[in-house]
Amino acid sequence: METLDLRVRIGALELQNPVLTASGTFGYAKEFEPFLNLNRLGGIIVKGISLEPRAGNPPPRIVETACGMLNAIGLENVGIERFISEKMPYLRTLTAPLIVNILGDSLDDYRELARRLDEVPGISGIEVNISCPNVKKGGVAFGAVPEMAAAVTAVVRGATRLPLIVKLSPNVTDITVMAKAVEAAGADAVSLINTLIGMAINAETRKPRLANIIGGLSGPAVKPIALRMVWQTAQAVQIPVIGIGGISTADDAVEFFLAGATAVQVGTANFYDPSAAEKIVAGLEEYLQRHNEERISTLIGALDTGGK
Amino acid sequence: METLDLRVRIGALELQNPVLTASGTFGYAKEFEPFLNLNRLGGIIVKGISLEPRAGNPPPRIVETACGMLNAIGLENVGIERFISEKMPYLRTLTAPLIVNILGDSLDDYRELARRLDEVPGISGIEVNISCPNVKKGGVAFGAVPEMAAAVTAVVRGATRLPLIVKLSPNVTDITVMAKAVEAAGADAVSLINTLIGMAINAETRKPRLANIIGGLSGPAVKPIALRMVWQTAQAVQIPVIGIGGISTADDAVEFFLAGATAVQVGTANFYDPSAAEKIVAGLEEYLQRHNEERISTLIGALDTGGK
Amino acid sequence: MPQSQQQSRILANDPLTAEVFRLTVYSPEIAVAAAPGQFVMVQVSSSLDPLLRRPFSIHSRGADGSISLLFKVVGRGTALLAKARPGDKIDLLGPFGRGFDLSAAEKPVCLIGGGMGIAPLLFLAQELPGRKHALLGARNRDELAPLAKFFADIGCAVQLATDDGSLGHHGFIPDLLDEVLPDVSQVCTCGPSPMMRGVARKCRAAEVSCQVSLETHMACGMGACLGCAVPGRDGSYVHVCKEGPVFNSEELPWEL
Amino acid sequence: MPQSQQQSRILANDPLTAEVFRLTVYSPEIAVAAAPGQFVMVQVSSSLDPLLRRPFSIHSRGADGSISLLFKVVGRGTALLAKARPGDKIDLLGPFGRGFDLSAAEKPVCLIGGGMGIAPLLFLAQELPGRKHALLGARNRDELAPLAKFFADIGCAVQLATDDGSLGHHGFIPDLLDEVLPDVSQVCTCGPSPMMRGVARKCRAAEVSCQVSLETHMACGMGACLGCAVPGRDGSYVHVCKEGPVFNSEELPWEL
Ligand SMILES: Cc1cc2nc3c(=O)[nH]c(=O)nc-3n(C[C@H](O)[C@H](O)[C@H](O)COP(=O)(O)OP(=O)(O)OC[C@H]3O[C@@H](n4cnc5c(N)ncnc54)[C@H](O)[C@@H]3O)c2cc1C
Ligand SMILES: Cc1cc2nc3c(=O)[nH]c(=O)nc-3n(C[C@H](O)[C@H](O)[C@H](O)COP(=O)(O)OP(=O)(O)OC[C@H]3O[C@@H](n4cnc5c(N)ncnc54)[C@H](O)[C@@H]3O)c2cc1C
Ligand SMILES: Cc1cc2nc3c(=O)[nH]c(=O)nc-3n(C[C@H](O)[C@H](O)[C@H](O)COP(=O)(O)O)c2cc1C
Ligand SMILES: Cc1cc2nc3c(=O)[nH]c(=O)nc-3n(C[C@H](O)[C@H](O)[C@H](O)COP(=O)(O)O)c2cc1C
Ligand code: FES
Ligand code: FES
Repeated sequence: METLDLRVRIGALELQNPVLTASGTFGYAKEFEPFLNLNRLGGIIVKGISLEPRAGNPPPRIVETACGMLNAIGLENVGIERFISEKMPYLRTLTAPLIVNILGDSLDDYRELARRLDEVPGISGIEVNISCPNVKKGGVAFGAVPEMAAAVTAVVRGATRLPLIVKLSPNVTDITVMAKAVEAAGADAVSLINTLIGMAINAETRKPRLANIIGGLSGPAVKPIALRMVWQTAQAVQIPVIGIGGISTADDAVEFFLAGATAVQVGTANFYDPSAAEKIVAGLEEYLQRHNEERISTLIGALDTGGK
Repeated sequence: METLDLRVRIGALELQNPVLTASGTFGYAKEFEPFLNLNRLGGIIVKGISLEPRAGNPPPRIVETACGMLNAIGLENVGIERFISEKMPYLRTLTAPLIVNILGDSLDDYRELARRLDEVPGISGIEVNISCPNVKKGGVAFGAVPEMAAAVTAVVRGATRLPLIVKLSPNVTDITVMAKAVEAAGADAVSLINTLIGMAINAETRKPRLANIIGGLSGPAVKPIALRMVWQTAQAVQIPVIGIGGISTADDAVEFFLAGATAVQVGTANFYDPSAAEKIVAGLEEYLQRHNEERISTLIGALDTGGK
Repeated sequence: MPQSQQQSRILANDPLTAEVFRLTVYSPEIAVAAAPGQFVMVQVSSSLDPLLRRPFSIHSRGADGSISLLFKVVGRGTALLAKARPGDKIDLLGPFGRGFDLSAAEKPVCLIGGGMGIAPLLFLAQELPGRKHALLGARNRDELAPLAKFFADIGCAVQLATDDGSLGHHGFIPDLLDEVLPDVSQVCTCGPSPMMRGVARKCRAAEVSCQVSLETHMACGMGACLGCAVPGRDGSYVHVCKEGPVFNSEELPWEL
Repeated sequence: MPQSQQQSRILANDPLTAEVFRLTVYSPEIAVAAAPGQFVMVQVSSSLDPLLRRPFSIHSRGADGSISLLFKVVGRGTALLAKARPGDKIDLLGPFGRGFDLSAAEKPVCLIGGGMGIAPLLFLAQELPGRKHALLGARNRDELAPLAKFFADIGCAVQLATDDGSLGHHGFIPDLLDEVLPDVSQVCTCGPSPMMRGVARKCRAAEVSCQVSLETHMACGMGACLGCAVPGRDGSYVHVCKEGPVFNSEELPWEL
């Protein structure tokens, strides 16, 4: 079938296929050039960028857990200016759309980041990470309070015309409340889930395995939770939902589409299989062919619950 | 060392060791008789009991996930009266303390269950499962609203003098708020975590893998989340914290003690290794010997965070 | 019938086809306790993924404390099991469940198996004292021929059917039943649900008792998780690992 | 030096002791691109547990497109690797990282390895053109003797030390260094941190350049996860997989 159509829309942004790479798991893309065809991807989301460079947390920063990993990178990044001068020239050579993930300690940070990126050619969208604690408000996470999440969304919306994705934290009682809040504040899409807060201890040394004590859990272990949250969120909002969490195969991705995701992001899987994202694109084509479907869009929300 | 002391206290209840079996994963104990010495356990918690018998959910009720499983048993149980007449006679023959897990749809249910159990000889404690939705209040989970969790705790407290453990749901933004609410309402201890809500889909048939669509995630996959919640909760409350979630080895249990748990419950591990709980008791003895410690209690909260 | 957990040494893991294997393990405690129709829970990996044990019927019992399992590679767990080699150890729990009830079998018994449902019937045939008839079906000759031979070897009268007609009757097993039914007082069947329903329907019409062995997802195998429920007759559920896997077909709400 | 992902056939997995193995794989694309001091990321399991790849230095390179890894069983991943058999396939990524810089080596080079830190030094010795000296240490004779032989076989002058005195000097490697240092312009070391610090301290005193190869936890090996950070000199962090694993000891904030 030459007519396979994997295209999906995230607001004004059309993607050639619904497979993106998740922020913080794909570096600045160049690292993966030897292992896959970057231009086969639906989109590339780069490591979260803040206004100023950040050194990140002391080591150890990562630890393996059962079918997952914890990370406490501490949002190490080169800062917006070096990102633009050092990373954008390469990223601009790629035809796959580039989405820049941003994070800040305050509303001003977010506004300034969005404003700055709006001027930069070669950027197709912004993903706002609201899981970081708000330093000014005493460390309360933007991502756990609907009003704060909405406020971040609104300032970014006011500062850029780029398609705006808000990335939600799963560490909440009801993620649909968060999704509805950012939808109302102007988000073009929501992506979920960010990492679940977790911890690991070395029983022998009696020390935390992460210098930061707690970290974010990701990988196949979290997939059932992510899928459930995507399913709930897709029913709660009108904007596209981008599914993230433990996706490492085309079948995993299909699960998320059926649950209502318009696109997916591949995260931790990039580490253990750097060609995973491209394999998922190929696997989706194969899935459509096998199921005699022409369009990926027919899968979205097509879960057969037998009327429930 | 003959002087190894594994005893811990949960309110007025002294356990010979801190290893219990988790509700719903150990049947009514008799099923495990061929595989371990039940009287070596610190305590046995039986499948959740309601006032009336419940048939449970239609199948499929379980599905394996990466390093975990989802269940939607639907709280199938024989009901309080048959529990007392059919299951208690055997359970009374055991020397290991028996803790009965209860669940209800309303405050009245919980009160009545506690009152009834208070009269029954051979019961050492009650564990209250507040993760079930409140049918009367339109399905809002008792376990997600501090006031409702406190109300359940208070009615049970008023109806029994038995040691009272309240089992907390992890599907909340801040589990310490829940823990503090039930502590204030009279709980002798909190146990956590119950299962995380998750979902799995069969990509080929496009149907949910559970007839109930969503289910509870348990097993090693959730351990990092459980450990983090135990650590946070142990710092927030004065009463003992009982750790649950993905524990399958003595090292896993030690991690929970270091994080602040006074005891642990072994859940899903009972399925893949029915002697797991007894092995953990033996493994803890071995750990204490190797570390030249006499008392398990010295491990509780002994995490070395380097002053953080 | 005491149950046990046993680290069992693998004696053989013979491929019967590219996908079907016969695994023989030395597991004397389980062997001595086992009855036909019962099953074991097998740990397929030493890692935590896949996490749960897999249920397999006891296919045959050796005089030497061994038991065999017959399995087909259908997913990750069975793929791992296919890699087990003689000398390796494998952790088994069992025997579990209610097996076939043959207390009332006076006239010859008819065993009806489809695909891997044939597995428990060999053990049953071994243990049945009198005359026995086996109707066995599978996709094709490759899959069916080696299994059929096991039954012939122990003196069963065997009739075969394959989906593709490459061996025996071209079609389904229940087709063969009419001829046999007048001579039997008891039918024992295991296989795909449609096949078992077809068999049960004919048995009911002929007033012959029919025992069916069910499969479902299981986490524990021992009645602890309540995960293996299937609808029973009265709107409630029965638990395949405990009240089954063998049921009298009348216990099930099959629209016959 | 292009990197690649390669399903590599295992040619041999030789136990050198009960715990130490030499794994040889056919991986021509990685072999041709590799430089001494670089490493590969090895997928140790086809299941999702353990999830992450494990980093191993390239121990030697064959003329035939093969590379060898030297590893010790210290946990689950290496235990799985010890079970790999010739003929199996294993997924490798690499080569990664910055290897040893020998552009300035005029006088002989001294290689100093402790325990599994010896692994990358053999490849380095193979590639070094001139005279080379190796100081190798390990816990005991069993562990050290087979490794020492590899170096002797390619014409290194070898001096040995063991913790228990069962072979060579009874004590630590840095003890042997004073004697050798006047003759070398470059030291390359890999092993336990205390050993490397001791070596670096002596090199600094003697004004000899010292390159050290670090180990840390890694998720990706390719600079994408930022998980492998260790403190650098200026209060910031360096990434072992990208700026390392080989550093000039002056780049590290070691209190010397
Ligand atoms: C009491 C009992 C006895 C059994 N006896 C045998 C036997 O003798 N020989 C044999 O080959 N198989 C037998 N089975 C089925 C066997 O347990 C499954 O084939 C096996 O668990 C699949 O594991 P997997 O990891 O390879 O497949 P998975 O990757 O888990 O799944 C692959 C496919 O098999 C299905 N499946 C998984 N578990 C079961 C199950 N328990 N029952 C039915 N379908 C399942 C899945 O839905 C999926 O479609 C028995 C099952 C039960 C309940
Ligand atoms: C660049 C690099 C090159 C290496 N080269 C070699 C080599 O040539 N030969 C060799 O035997 N080992 C080498 N290692 C170490 C090797 O990666 C670890 O021994 C291996 O990852 C342990 O895996 P495991 O699953 O067996 O142990 P785990 O069960 O993961 O852990 C067992 C123990 O090893 C520690 N550990 C785990 N990963 C690492 C790590 N990356 N570095 C240090 N300690 C770790 C754990 O903290 C734990 O104490 C190298 C490490 C790096 C970073
Ligand atoms: C090492 C690491 C670093 C991450 N960094 C970021 C980040 O900078 N910004 C962000 O929004 N998410 C970050 N994430 C979260 C991922 O983008 C993703 O949401 C999460 O890992 C769940 O997906 P997965 O299970 O496929 O990994 C990071 C995750 C990992 C594992
Ligand atoms: C099959 C199954 C049934 C359960 N039933 C109950 C129950 O009836 N009451 C309850 O409080 N918790 C129940 N739980 C939750 C467990 O007690 C435990 O909190 C959870 O599984 C996490 O622990 P684990 O990861 O060790 O399994 C059940 C869990 C499983 C897997
Ligand atoms: S499989 Fe657990 S109760 Fe039947
Ligand atoms: S290991 Fe991932 S950046 Fe170094």
